Amino acid sequence: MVGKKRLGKSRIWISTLLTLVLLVLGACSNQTASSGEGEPIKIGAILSFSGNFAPLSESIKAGMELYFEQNGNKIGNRPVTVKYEDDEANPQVALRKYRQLVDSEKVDLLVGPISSSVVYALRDVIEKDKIVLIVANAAANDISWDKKSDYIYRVSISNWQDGTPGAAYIANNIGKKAYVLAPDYPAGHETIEAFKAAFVAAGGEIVKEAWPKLGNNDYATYLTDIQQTKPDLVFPFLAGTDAIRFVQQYEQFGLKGKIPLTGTQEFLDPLVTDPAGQAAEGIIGATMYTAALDNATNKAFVEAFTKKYGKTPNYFNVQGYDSAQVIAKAVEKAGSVKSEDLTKVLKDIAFSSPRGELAMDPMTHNLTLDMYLAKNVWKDGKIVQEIMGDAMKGLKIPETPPAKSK
Amino acid sequence: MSLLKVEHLSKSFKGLQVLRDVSLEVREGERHVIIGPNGAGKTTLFNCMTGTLPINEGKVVVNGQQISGLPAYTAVRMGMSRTFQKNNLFGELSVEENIHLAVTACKPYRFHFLKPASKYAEMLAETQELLAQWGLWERRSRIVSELSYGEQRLLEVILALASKPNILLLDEPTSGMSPAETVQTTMLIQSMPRSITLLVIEHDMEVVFSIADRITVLHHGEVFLSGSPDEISGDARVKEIYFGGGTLKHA
Amino acid sequence: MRANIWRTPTLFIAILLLLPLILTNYGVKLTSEVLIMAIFVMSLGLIIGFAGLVSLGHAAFFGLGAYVVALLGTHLDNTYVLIIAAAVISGIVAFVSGLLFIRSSGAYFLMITLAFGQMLFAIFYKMESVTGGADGMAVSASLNLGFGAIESRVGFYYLVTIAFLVSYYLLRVFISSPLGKGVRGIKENESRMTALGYNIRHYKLIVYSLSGMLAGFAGALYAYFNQYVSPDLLHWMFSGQALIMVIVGGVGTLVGPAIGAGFFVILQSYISSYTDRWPMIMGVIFVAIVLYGRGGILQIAMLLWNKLRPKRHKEEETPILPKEGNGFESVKG
Amino acid sequence: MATSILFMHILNGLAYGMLLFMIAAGLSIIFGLMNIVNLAHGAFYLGGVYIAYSLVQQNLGFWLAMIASIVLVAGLGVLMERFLLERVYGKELEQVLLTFGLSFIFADLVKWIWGTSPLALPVPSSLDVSLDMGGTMFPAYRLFVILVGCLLAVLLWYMENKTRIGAIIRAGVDDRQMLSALGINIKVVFTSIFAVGAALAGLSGVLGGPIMGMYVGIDSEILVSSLVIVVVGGLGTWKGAFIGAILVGLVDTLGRVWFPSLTMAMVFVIMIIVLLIKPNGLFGRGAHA
Repeated sequence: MVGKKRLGKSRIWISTLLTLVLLVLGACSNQTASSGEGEPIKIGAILSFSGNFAPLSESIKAGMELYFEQNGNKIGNRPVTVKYEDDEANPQVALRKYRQLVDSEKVDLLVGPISSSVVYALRDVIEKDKIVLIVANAAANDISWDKKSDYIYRVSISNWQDGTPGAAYIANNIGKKAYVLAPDYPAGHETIEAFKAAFVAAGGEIVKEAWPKLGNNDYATYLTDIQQTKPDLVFPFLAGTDAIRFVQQYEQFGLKGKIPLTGTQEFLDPLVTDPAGQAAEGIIGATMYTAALDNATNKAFVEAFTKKYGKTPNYFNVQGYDSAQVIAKAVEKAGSVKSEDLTKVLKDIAFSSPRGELAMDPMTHNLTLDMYLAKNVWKDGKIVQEIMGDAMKGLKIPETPPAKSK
Repeated sequence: MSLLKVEHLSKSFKGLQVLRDVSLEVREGERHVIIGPNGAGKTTLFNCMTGTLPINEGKVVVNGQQISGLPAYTAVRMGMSRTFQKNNLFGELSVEENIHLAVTACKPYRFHFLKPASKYAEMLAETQELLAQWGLWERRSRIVSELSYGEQRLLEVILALASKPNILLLDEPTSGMSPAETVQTTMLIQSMPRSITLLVIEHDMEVVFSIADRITVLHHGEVFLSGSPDEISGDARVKEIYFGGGTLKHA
Repeated sequence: MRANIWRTPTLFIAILLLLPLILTNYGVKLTSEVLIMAIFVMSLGLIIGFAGLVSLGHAAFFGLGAYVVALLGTHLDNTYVLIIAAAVISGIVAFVSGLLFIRSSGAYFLMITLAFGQMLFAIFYKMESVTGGADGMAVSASLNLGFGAIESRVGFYYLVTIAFLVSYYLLRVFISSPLGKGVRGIKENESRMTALGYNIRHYKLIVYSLSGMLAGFAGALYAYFNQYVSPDLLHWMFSGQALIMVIVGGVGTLVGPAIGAGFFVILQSYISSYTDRWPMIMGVIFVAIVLYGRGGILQIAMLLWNKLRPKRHKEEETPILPKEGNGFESVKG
Repeated sequence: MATSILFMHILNGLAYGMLLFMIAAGLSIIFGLMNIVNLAHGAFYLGGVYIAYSLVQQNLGFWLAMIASIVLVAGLGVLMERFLLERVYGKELEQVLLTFGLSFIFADLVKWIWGTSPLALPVPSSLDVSLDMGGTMFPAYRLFVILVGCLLAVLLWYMENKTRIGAIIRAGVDDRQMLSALGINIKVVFTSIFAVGAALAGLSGVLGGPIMGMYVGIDSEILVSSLVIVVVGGLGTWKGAFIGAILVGLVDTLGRVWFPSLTMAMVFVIMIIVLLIKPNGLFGRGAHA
């Protein structure tokens, strides 16, 4: 047996050396930089393919792939290659992947990330390396405020824009006493903070705030608490599997139909409502996208998407699609992939999104969004979103952080 | 003057009384042997004396200092060292390394960590002396688990001696040995200087009577009788309970 | 043959020092990261392989060290003070927690360290106003050893190379010192060590605290390396990864854990950029190492080395690898 | 707080605790008897819930799907024990690496087969009602889970204390060598215990799916919770796992009510307190001989 073999000291050293050198050399085969006509444009995508954010990442990837496929995988006459990297939703891993993409793969620009912690971690190195990042999801407000960068542009949505738009309608039409619930982490705090400010301004009152930990196993405690608190309505901000379980357990605890359930756009998206099933019926809120939106771009998008993937697109698909679209538009308009050229056109770039005609707000590097009121309805054995009207047109994130509400 | 005193020691496990009111005195330089049938509580007595097991009642005094109630590792500091009935060595280390550990245990430099142990000349010298004295010099680099059983048994004693104890507790030093090894070990014990007081648990009556100055018979956790070898071998009751009526052979 | 003893380490050091000449920018960065990880994993390897204390919360000390640099660094910007503070504070926290936990052993020790790590994680996660919570915080302190800020990759690389070599050397001395030998003896046989007069708790506590210190030191370097800290650095998953690196590399040696760190970090970033199925491939590699590796990467590398080259003088072969390293001996009493 | 609400919180904690008990029971016995730290135990939960999901999608019905899923997961357990774990008995650190690797593989396999989109296992329709309990509503399904958990506890208690197999297990936890001395085929005992442990975890997956959810990542969350329970209760006892699970379930649930800012660390705080007072857990039998 090998295990019993004794080994010489020098052999340990030499083997160590060999292993290390071989591994390092193997891992960083040098890539040449791309430049000039006909050379491919290299895009590095930093997303979270493992962990709880995997469905979001897969959705964004699907959206991007659809756009590039529709355009022959070319921008202008240059072919496009996208290198996807998994950051495991961990800033430290993300920084490693970033270096790999930027230093070794020499990508021209970046798309990403899902997690706010990752966008904050990347922000300083991006400033230093002067490489453009198109934010496809991370919603942290501060990336539009104190941490704003000339090289970072968000084509998704900020937490402030997610929490704000539904509040006035809810206060005026559903009820004044709200029970809010969100995971106990910065995105949860920011979204609820935005909702609170708008809800109180519209004459509402927050009767209780609940902060389960992120990835909470069971919402029973909070649902029992809601029964006891008897608010007029419940406004949660949750994502993915957390949102699904909350909606289902809301029904199991007999709350559905008794206390109206509202929520952020996560609750009006097929990613949550498909698996949640009939339990999601009746949820009202504001969203930037549903497949039912009536515009030409969206009609074509939904048709192409359904044809390729066989399902209704969710808003992460749109974020991916628009990320690709914005990159293509910017490169075409700037006529180069150099950061200094791209930043000039990205500041106020306008494009036809499935979400409608959108433009970048040059003050915040964040999109000006139209937000729609929508409701989940049960139709032909499945939940679909029905648009009830406009929640807010041309919603911009404020240029500076609003004063905190109490 | 007695060097080691055990006074009214009692010990029970979950209601089962293993030792009851055991008192024992060992004089300086004495070779005191404890005998008794299996389950009499002999090894438990050692464990209680060294602090390996907490005792319920009574006390243990070494050199006029009470050691019962103190943690087990302090026994050695008080000059009382022990061996185990089953070999309890560092099987993956070499003979030399085993002795290094034993020698270093009570040295002031035992907590040093900025200099290799091999630079401590005093420790090396003491180890060398022990190895030479006990005839293991040739085998010093062997991994302990590769030694013969008898050699391991010997090492067991050497480790206990390395701290230069006044009192040495030997738990069945000849158990499992061949007759030849037993004779050899008996001679080694006999040759130990009288500056080391010995308390020995032993089954082999030839060994017992060839080393003992004094014998204590432990039965059902109690001291049944304590006396000189002649008193013990002459006592009919001891024969009855311990030897089932057989004769005691005086070596 | 004194010259021979020094030949290979010297060669190793020389190659480490020359590596930046042949590596790309990314390679230099990645190697720096590997070396920092190696220091951290060696600190864990020390308590697992030599003291038999299998911890699943060691990342707590690494993360603590990193946060000390991040948090104190906003007030004072002296690299020496920050790094020493990181090591000392981590060491003190390890000492205090060790004081409470060290009497647990085996699976109980594993779990109680996991719990402690998660509590520290929760503290940094919850103190949003100070630490940025789950979002983490940027490190503002700059690396300056008194002769100008070290900003270049290569400069940083040399710094961590020296840190690694010094850590390795100190650990080497430690395990051969009287204290280190005592620790090893405790792992082998606790009851005998007690009978010999060793206070085993003191020994475990000292080695645990030193290990925590070294982990904090590595964490401090990591804070400078990434210029960003987040609670992920304290999470038990990271502790688990470090534990895997130790086992993969080879338990009971000093170099093993360092190799394990390199193997894990490099392989993972390599595989994961080629396929989304990287967790499965890593899993299969782990299983294969257990079934066919017998003792970790180090053993496999040696085997290959022995096959590739003819036999040399026998007297050089000093046995320094334990047979069948196994951290749980102490459990069985 | 109104007593009825407190009662509801306690019921919630019990339901959660019972699910944890089902996972922890197997883990604890495997731990105690075979001295195996099975870090892939969470994979049995995953397997249970995902297989059941697919079978429910095939219109097999919840209960049939449950049984089929448990059998399949138990089979997986047998394969794992026979072909892999058997080779690392007594080598704890290699077990850690092996089972860690397996948990990687299983989790990724689930992702591969079922995709990353979140899915949900519905509550069986016969139990999909909520009961009015003094003004507040409580899902019947959770009462059912509590009932199953209690029945299982009684059954396991009976097995442990009144049957031959239980006697074998108790003897084996105290002294593994004794089993072979008694002329018992250890291989068969180990494999069947492992299969039972896997089946219990699979059951908790099926029953827990509608409550705790189904996604890749829950396996490691659940593993940590059940390791906590095993350690709090003491290795190798079903009683310990039961009491530990109820304790963790209640502490976690009531902690959310009374100490909302401590929810992240609540369970760990309890565990540290228990271990500081009783280093071998509440019902641990001390270090193995």
